[in-house]
Amino acid sequence: MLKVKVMFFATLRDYVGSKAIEMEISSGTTIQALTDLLVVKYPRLEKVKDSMIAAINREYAADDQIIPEDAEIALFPPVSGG
Amino acid sequence: MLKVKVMFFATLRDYVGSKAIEMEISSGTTIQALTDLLVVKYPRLEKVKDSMIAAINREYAADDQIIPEDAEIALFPPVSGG
Amino acid sequence: MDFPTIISLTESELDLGALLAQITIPTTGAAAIFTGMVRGKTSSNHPRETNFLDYEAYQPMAEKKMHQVAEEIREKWPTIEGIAIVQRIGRLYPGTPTTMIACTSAHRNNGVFEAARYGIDRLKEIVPVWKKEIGPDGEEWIVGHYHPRPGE
Amino acid sequence: MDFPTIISLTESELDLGALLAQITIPTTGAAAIFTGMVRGKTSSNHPRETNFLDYEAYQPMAEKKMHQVAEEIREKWPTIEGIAIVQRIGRLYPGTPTTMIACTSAHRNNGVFEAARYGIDRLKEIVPVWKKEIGPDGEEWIVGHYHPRPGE
Repeated sequence: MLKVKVMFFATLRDYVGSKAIEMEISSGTTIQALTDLLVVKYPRLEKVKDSMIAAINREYAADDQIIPEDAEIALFPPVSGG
Repeated sequence: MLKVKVMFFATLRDYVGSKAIEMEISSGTTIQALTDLLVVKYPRLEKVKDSMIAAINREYAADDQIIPEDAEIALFPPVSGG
Repeated sequence: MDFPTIISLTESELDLGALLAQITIPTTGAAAIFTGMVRGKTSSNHPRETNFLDYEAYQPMAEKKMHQVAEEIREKWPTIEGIAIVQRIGRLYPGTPTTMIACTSAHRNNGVFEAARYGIDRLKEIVPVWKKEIGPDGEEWIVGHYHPRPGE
Repeated sequence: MDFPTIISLTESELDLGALLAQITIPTTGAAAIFTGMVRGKTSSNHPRETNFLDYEAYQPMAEKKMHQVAEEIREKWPTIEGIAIVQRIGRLYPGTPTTMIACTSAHRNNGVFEAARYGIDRLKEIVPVWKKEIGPDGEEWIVGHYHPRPGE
């Protein structure tokens, strides 16, 4: 098992009700698998799952990317700064 | 005869040695005829005559434009603001 | 002389003149600056009034991506001298500048306009900042549309 | 709401933030600003150093032509909301902004960049202002190249 931090922003933080959580995940877990776990834990994420963007250690990540030990994961909707 | 004011800017003012002069010109005098008169009066204008720009009453004027009574004429090189 | 790059994610008011001075070097003769501001009134599409916007950022990643936008500009327009990319966060009211992208160069035809435009386009694509709009009828998160590629 | 137009030929320092505020109305969400500044060092063509520039204007005609540039912008880009065109005159030292063209609109894709660029191009064509450059080796009038058509 690996320890990771998962941060949520904007709509996702509202749906999860928390800015960040600590999780333990199996070695080899991908972003896709992590979000599947999170949707089970936080059912309100279901409706934004498909438009969700993921970053691992502050870099945009692919769905099939494997999460490393001590990763800082961030999940958020498409950005709207400016 | 008409009275007109002729103003000089930038290089032209340097060549004429004066910011503005009052002149009397014949009725029907064009910008071209005026500049010919001025080149006789101020020979240093000869070298900039062809690139000189003229305005009558604060509007760009054609060489063959006839100068009206009490006109404010301005003569200057191509502008270089910004 | 090194070319200055100013990256700032800040809760403070934007000072355009001071920022411009920071990206002006002896060879600089031209600057193009983009600023965005909070609209109090939006006419197009979904007409509405806005009381204020609440901006939030994933700060360390946002700063990293703002630096990346500056690097992308330097790669595309090597004649650009200074670059300032500023994003303001927190609660911002109508009329307030929220972001600034400024690019300087020796001459106006050296890409300053194109570079500033590219900068704001990229900021809106890859810099993790979000805004919630609060109006007389309630609040709503503004959601972008761009999905960055992995590693982008 | 009327669209603001600010035209200023001035010996005073340019205050970008204040000028931007004057052309920001409730529907404004974007601004593109061009500024030109005195270069202390020029590399291209005729490399040289500059101590300062002396700007002069044919004031009433310059102001009239600056208004005309603003009108031309409004004709070409009807979505532009605010326009500010400022030309500073007098003795100006390296690093100092000498001119500003700013255009605002609801959105950044409404022509603000194109309009600001058009504005500075036209200012350099038809606004009667000239500058003399004073450097370590003497002084020289900078001469433009554009010949306006009668009535232009």
